Amino acid sequence: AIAAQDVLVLARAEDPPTADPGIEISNSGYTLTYAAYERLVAYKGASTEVGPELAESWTADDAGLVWTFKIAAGHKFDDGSPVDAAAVKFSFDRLMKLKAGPSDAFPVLKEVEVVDPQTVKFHLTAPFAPFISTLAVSGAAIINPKVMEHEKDGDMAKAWLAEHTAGSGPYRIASWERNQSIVLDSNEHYAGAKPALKQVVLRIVGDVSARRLQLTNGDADIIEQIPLDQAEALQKDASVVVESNPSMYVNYIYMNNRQPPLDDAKVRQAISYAVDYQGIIDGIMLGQAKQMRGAVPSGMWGHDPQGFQYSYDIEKAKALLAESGKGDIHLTYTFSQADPAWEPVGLALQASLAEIGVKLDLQAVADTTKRELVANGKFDMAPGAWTPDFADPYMFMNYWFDAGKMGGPGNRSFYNNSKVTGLVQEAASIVDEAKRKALYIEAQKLSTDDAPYLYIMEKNDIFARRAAVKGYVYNPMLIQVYNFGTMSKTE
Amino acid sequence: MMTMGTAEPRGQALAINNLSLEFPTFSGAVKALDDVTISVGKAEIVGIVGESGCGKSVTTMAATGLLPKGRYRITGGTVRLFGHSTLSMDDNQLQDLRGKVVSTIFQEPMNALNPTIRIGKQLTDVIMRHEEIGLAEARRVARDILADMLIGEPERVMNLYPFELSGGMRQRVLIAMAFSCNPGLIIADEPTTALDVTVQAVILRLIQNRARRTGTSVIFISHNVAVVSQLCDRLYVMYAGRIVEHGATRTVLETPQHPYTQALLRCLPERVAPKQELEAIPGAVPNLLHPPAGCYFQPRCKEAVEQCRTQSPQLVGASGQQVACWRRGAATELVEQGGRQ
Amino acid sequence: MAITRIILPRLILLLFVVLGVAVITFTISHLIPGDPARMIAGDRASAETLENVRRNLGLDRPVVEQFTIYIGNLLQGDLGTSLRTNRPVAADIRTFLPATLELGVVALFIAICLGVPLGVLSAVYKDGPIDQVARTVSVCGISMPVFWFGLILIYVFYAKFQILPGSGRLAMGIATPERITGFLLIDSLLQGRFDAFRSALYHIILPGFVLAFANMGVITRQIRASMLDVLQEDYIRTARASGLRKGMIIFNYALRNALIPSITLLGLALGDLLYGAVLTETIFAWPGMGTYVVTSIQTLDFPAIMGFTIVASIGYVLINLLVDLAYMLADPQIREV
Amino acid sequence: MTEGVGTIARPVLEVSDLHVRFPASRNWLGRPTSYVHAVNGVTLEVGAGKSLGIVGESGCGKSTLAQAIIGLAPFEQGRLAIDGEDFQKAQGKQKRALRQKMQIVFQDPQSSLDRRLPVWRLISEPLHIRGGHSRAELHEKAEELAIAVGLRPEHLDRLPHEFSGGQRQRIAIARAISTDPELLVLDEPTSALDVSVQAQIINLLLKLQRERGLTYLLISHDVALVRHFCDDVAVMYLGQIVESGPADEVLRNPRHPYTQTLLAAAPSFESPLPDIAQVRAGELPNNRHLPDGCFYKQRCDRIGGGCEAGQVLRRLSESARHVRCHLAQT
Amino acid sequence: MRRTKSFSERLRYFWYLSRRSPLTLVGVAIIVLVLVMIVAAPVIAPYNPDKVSLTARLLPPSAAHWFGTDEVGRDLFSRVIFGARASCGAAFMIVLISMSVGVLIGCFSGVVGGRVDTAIMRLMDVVLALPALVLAMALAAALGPSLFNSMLAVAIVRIPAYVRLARGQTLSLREQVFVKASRTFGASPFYILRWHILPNAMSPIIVQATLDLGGVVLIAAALSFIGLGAQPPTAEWGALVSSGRSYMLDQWWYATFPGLAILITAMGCNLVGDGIRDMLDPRLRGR
Ligand SMILES: Nc1ncnc2c1ncn2[C@@H]1O[C@H](COP(=O)(O)OP(=O)(O)OP(=O)(O)O)[C@@H](O)[C@H]1O
Ligand SMILES: Nc1ncnc2c1ncn2[C@@H]1O[C@H](COP(=O)(O)OP(=O)(O)OP(=O)(O)O)[C@@H](O)[C@H]1O
Ligand SMILES: [Mg+2]
Ligand SMILES: [Mg+2]
Repeated sequence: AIAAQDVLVLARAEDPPTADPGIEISNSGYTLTYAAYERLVAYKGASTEVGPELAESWTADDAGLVWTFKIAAGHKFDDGSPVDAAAVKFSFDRLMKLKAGPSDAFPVLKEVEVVDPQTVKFHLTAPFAPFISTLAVSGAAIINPKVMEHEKDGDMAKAWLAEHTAGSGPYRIASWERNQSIVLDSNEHYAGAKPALKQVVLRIVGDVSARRLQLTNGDADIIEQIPLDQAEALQKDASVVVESNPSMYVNYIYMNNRQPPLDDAKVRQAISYAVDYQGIIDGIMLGQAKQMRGAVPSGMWGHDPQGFQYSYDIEKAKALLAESGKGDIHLTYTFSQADPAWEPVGLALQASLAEIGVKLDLQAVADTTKRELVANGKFDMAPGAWTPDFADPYMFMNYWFDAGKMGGPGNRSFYNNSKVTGLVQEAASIVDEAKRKALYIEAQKLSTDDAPYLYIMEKNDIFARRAAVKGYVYNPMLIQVYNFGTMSKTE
Repeated sequence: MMTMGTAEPRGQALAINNLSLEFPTFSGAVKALDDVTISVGKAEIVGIVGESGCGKSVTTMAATGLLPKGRYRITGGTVRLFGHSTLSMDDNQLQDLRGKVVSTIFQEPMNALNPTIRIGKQLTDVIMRHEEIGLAEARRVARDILADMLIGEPERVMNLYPFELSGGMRQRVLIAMAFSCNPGLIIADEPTTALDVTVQAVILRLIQNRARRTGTSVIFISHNVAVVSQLCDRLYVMYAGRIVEHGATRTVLETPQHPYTQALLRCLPERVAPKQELEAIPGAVPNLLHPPAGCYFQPRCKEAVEQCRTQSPQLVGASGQQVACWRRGAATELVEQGGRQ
Repeated sequence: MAITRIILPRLILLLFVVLGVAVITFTISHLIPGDPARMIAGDRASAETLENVRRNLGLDRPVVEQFTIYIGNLLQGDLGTSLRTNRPVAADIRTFLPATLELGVVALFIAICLGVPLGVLSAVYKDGPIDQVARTVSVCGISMPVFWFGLILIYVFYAKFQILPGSGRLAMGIATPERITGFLLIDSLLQGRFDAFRSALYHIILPGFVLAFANMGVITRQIRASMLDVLQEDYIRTARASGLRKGMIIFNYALRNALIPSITLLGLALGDLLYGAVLTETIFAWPGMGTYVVTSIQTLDFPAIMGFTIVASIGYVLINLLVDLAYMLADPQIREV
Repeated sequence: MTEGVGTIARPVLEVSDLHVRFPASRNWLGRPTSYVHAVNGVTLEVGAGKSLGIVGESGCGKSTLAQAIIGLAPFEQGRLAIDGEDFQKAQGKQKRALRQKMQIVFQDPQSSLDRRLPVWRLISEPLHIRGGHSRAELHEKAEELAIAVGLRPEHLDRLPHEFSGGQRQRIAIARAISTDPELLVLDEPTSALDVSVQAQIINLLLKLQRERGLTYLLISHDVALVRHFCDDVAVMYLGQIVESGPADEVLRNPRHPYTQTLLAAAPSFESPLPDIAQVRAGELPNNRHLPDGCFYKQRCDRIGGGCEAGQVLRRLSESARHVRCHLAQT
Repeated sequence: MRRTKSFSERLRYFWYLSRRSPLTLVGVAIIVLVLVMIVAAPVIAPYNPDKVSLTARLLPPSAAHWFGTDEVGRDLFSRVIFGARASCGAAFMIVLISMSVGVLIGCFSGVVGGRVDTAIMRLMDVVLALPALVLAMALAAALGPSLFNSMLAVAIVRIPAYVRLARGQTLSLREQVFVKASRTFGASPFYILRWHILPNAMSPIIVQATLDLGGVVLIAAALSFIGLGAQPPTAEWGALVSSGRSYMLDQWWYATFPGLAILITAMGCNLVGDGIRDMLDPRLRGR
């Protein structure tokens, strides 16, 4: 049965954990929060720059400590009540009070002040360059203060919002059958153009093959999480379009800089030269990726297109290893199944390191265990995946290289270069983008030379849709997030 | 009284002629029966005695087709049960005969009744299977026959489960069940072995009375010669799958001809002074997988001669008493011996 | 008297079990290297955020205190909050249990309907061709890796020939009937939603059969064995000797008694069913407890795992209680004494 | 002494007022709520080199009595002495020594032998348990015993299932005499055997008694066997001895109504089947609730005044006989 | 009547019984095959099971790769052969552990009796009430997913079955006349355990263990399938089916062959178990 023209069916493997913007930290949940809520600002089309959404304009004081937003009139929550400054304050207060994952995007937020119903002021404790882009994240969604009617045991309506929405976005959750489907209905009070799609259904289809069959049968319009091989097979179907877009989802490998022999930059460089990057991209990723060049991915400003890139060069690797004087190196690659590429990459790495006489053992553990081991620095090498929460090189540079963020927060190779730390911290505290860019590029140069991580690849974001689905705009910051409101189906 | 063959000599209930049977096993064929001939007249009570494993049960079970399917082989002989040739009947035909023409009472009363079904139901199931009557009528028949078996409060007993009855009661229920459709022949396979002597005496009496009254024939199997002597008109003595002696009970017990019969009677403590050595039969019953040549009793027989070791003797003698022994063949004069000292 | 003698120890056992299971799962959950707080707050959460989440979860308190609180809540029917779905575990279980039960009941039904006759035939025609076939089928069932069998069936019936649906409980575009019992097959009929009924029926065929197949094997084997035992009992010989018809002997006299020892097995089979259900659900994307617990385990959602374990154990004990009662009813010797 | 079964010879076994009961039902805490009263005050003596037979119907407590004597069934009340030594008071090693002065032969030779052990090991098990013998010694001893019971040395390495019932019973007897006991308790040692084999076993037991001066306590259903085998007999009913005395006297001229019924019912060549009235004695009363007064009164046809009172086993004036019936005592 | 049957006679007897049940023979053949696979894996397997070849991805079955290749070009036939080691080895260890521990506890409990027995049995009731797979999963999750951890978990969960069986055997043997006889000779509980109970209790336990082996092969594979057992790149059947799952539509061979291996191996154990049980059953035994 092919779904009606104004209903879009999206099939994915698992339920989003929750729909609460104050809690949710996964892209899977962003599918819902972006569809149901609006934020003060939003990414502009396909770009990583932000523009007005609820806020029609904003100003910052010179110190970058007070930001004033003017809220556009006419935005209404799905119950018809207007979006005003109080709602903004409520949403941020709630976010900071819950102090779950999403609040980490606002490390310097001191207070939100309601000036008048259409004006709101944000007070920061310190200047924070990426502040304006952080307002486009899922956690910055503006929630209808009336949700507090659903509060239970002081949970800030957490339980209720986990499965319901109370936003001003184009859609609202109509029903949620766990592990089966989530139905989004269009929000009649939505201020923007009336969406062509009346209903969006998120179906949970655990099995890849089943998802694929549903797409080819027309039972589903969009399917996610398709293995590369399946994507290749799907491409042959004329009624199906495989969307493959360069993303900022990077695969890299932490090398434990605190642990001999990896504490020796020469060894790390040698290893960096010993990786068959192109082999991995072609053989494992079937070409749906490209080699990283420095820490900041190519879609993000702050990327250095001229930056240094290690290449597959066994001779150089051997030479560097010899230079380091370390022999008989025996390392462990600790990985989990969270990313399907990690295992084959490990196997490839094992093969190529063997060529320079480095023995690599593969150790598979549960993902949670892997994270814990990494956070505590109990590993030699471990694969990682990273996506930015907000569109700022801060997401890479400050997390990856700041010596103060070692372990879980981001500097997972325990890289400690005071010069680099100084550069990135400085870049985070000033507002001028050009200046910041220069600082970040400088920091990248230094760090790339130290090779704290193995920069493997930027992966493409892949999903498949029926050719009839029109109007999808890809934004690298919004993986698994769809502009349902402006999409349509023609058949 | 019931459907009967026409060619049957008058007065014959069961005629087993020259029946031979073996059980194929891994180690070879167990020749359980060899040339067994038994006949039971109408209203006659016939006993079969012999030691354990000599084929008493197999004989009667073969005659009624109750042996486990596919585990045995008939190698010769015929069986006629009121004119029916049971050996050639299939299971369904046999089912029509069983209970109606011939009933069997088994050795162990403990497990012979279904533990999860009330006594009354088990009885009426059998009655209604063979008689065209309704449940109420069947229950009445059952009640009467239980009463006939001296079971007090038959109504109550019919509502009980077997485990609520003592062994003696159960055996009486089984006898009632066997008699319930007035069969022409009852096969009682050691019905009292597991019971007390007092209970045994009652049960023997009940069987005897009922059989005499209804003219039912009875085959009574036992290894207790004393019991058989009290109950039976005629007697077959079996040894290792063969009939070794047969005749009127009195005659056989008072003037046993076969050395085995004699020895059997002599080893009973009853007939010997206290603390005297009993005349035991040396050795043991032969293994029917590899039976000895000649007479099967020959290895244990004090009188055995060369002929006994090579040729097996046939049952010979007048109809009053027949014996299968070379030393007692028709030609040989009857040697003294036997009887009571 | 006899009833209380059976029920009382079971209820005491139930307490033991719940406590034991709670202790075991609780201990495990505190031994694991993964940090639940990190799970909620995300990989890159700051130390401060982690601390806050930990405090909210009560993880900052001494272990013994945490356990007492847990048990206290447990007694009030509160199983805690899932780290993954952020919903009360009890609510999650209420959501997913009916789907599993429905699948289990259907599977058990199929298994019994096929397994019992097969076992009976196999025993009655022992060593014959029917027996060989029945035994082969039954051994196949017992030896079948459920997860693989499911995959193969999905491949054949869904992917290749598209005869039957391969995942979920209802087809696209069919609204879920309002929840009354949670059993779609029943709810849809109650509401006269025949479209939903048809769809639910189609959807349950494959997973139901896969789950039934293994249990059918077990049931066939058990029935065959106990039928063989019963068929050589003296009372069967008595029944044969009194001329009862074959059908009556097999079904009224033998099967009845053969079922008694099988009742116990049925209890165990239900336990196995649960294990099978976990696998079957993951294959068929069946939105039940199995899928829930597997995902919970993969994400180390310990409140959910504990909740599931406790509920499953209680279920197990209750099933066994029922089995014992059934046993008692079936066996007059126990019933009447 | 007014009660008890006495023989003139030095008593090897003395039992007085022995009671054995088994829990019949328990509450859910595991405490017994009712009992099966299997043995209800048995007093007897067996003189050295003598045989005492115990007859009685099924379930009257014969085996329980035997097991209590041999130590398999615990008894709460009563006294048990072997060779004058009180069994209850003995401890540890002494108790073990006392225990080895008596041995038991069970009814079913099949189940009383571990089917996984070879014959020599079975025969020498009591010695093996006692310890202190090498394997070779045990084997040697077993051979000796095997020959004594009529087995051949080549049988020693076989397993029990390779033997006939009679041979197995011989193995069991060899085992029982391996520790040179004084008393053998024989619990229906031949009832699972054919008469021809029974004769062999009875002969063997009589021979052993002559050769070794063994004392026997024989339990049997078979009145004829007891008459043949025993010097004295005790008739048991519902856990009590109702009549006792020299075997030929008691069995020729029974005084207790129960003994009379028992004898009338016993099958024999001499007499025809008894009438139903003669033997229709009903069944053993439930031993969960012992009857008041005379235990036999429901089944007795001679019931008269005085039967409501409990009966005591009293010596008849003219002989060594005892009867538990006030009507028969006069 | 010779004391022990000669070997050839035993063989003949076995053959006699097997003829009656050809299925048992099939089972024996399977077990032998699997054993050969385990022992001679390096000889049989045409390739190194872990050899990655990114150019030979997902090839269909052919003369060169009988079962095809996987997503990184490893030879599936070789991986299935080597998988026998992990899969069956694990199953064997599980059964061995749970059987020995269970039998020890069960016999001890049965012999000692009284409160200790009650306490042990209640504990076993609790363990038995734990959903087996879930406990296995929980333990595996807690101690980290590895074949060893899941093995441990499964072994623990299966202990009560053996405890019950062994205890039941002990209790019924304790009532056997030959054990009572032994007691009258003054045998200590330990003596009785050593000489009478253990030897006589073993055959049903061995049967149970053989049947169990089949079940445990399935469970070990299932755990690996869910991702809690053997971890890639270890070649293990359940894990192979699991990785093959996503390729089911286009590369059917990937999941099919390892699954078949599981099915056949489990069948072998079950058939042999049934066979042994039939042979030990005196009812069915030919004389
Ligand atoms: N199914 C069988 N397979 C092999 N041999 C059998 C089978 N049934 C009986 N036999 C053998 O047939 C012989 C006769 O057995 P049967 O049961 O007739 O003896 P019986 O005289 O009734 O003995 P009992 O007094 O012990 O009942 C025995 O040697 C027995 O071993
Ligand atoms: N272990 C036991 N537990 C409970 N009741 C028992 C036990 N042993 C025996 N009894 C009961 O004690 C009574 C006497 O049994 P016992 O075996 O001593 O009788 P018996 O005279 O030897 O009978 P039989 O002649 O049948 O062997 C019976 O009612 C029996 O049910
Ligand atoms: Mg017989
Ligand atoms: Mg007894």
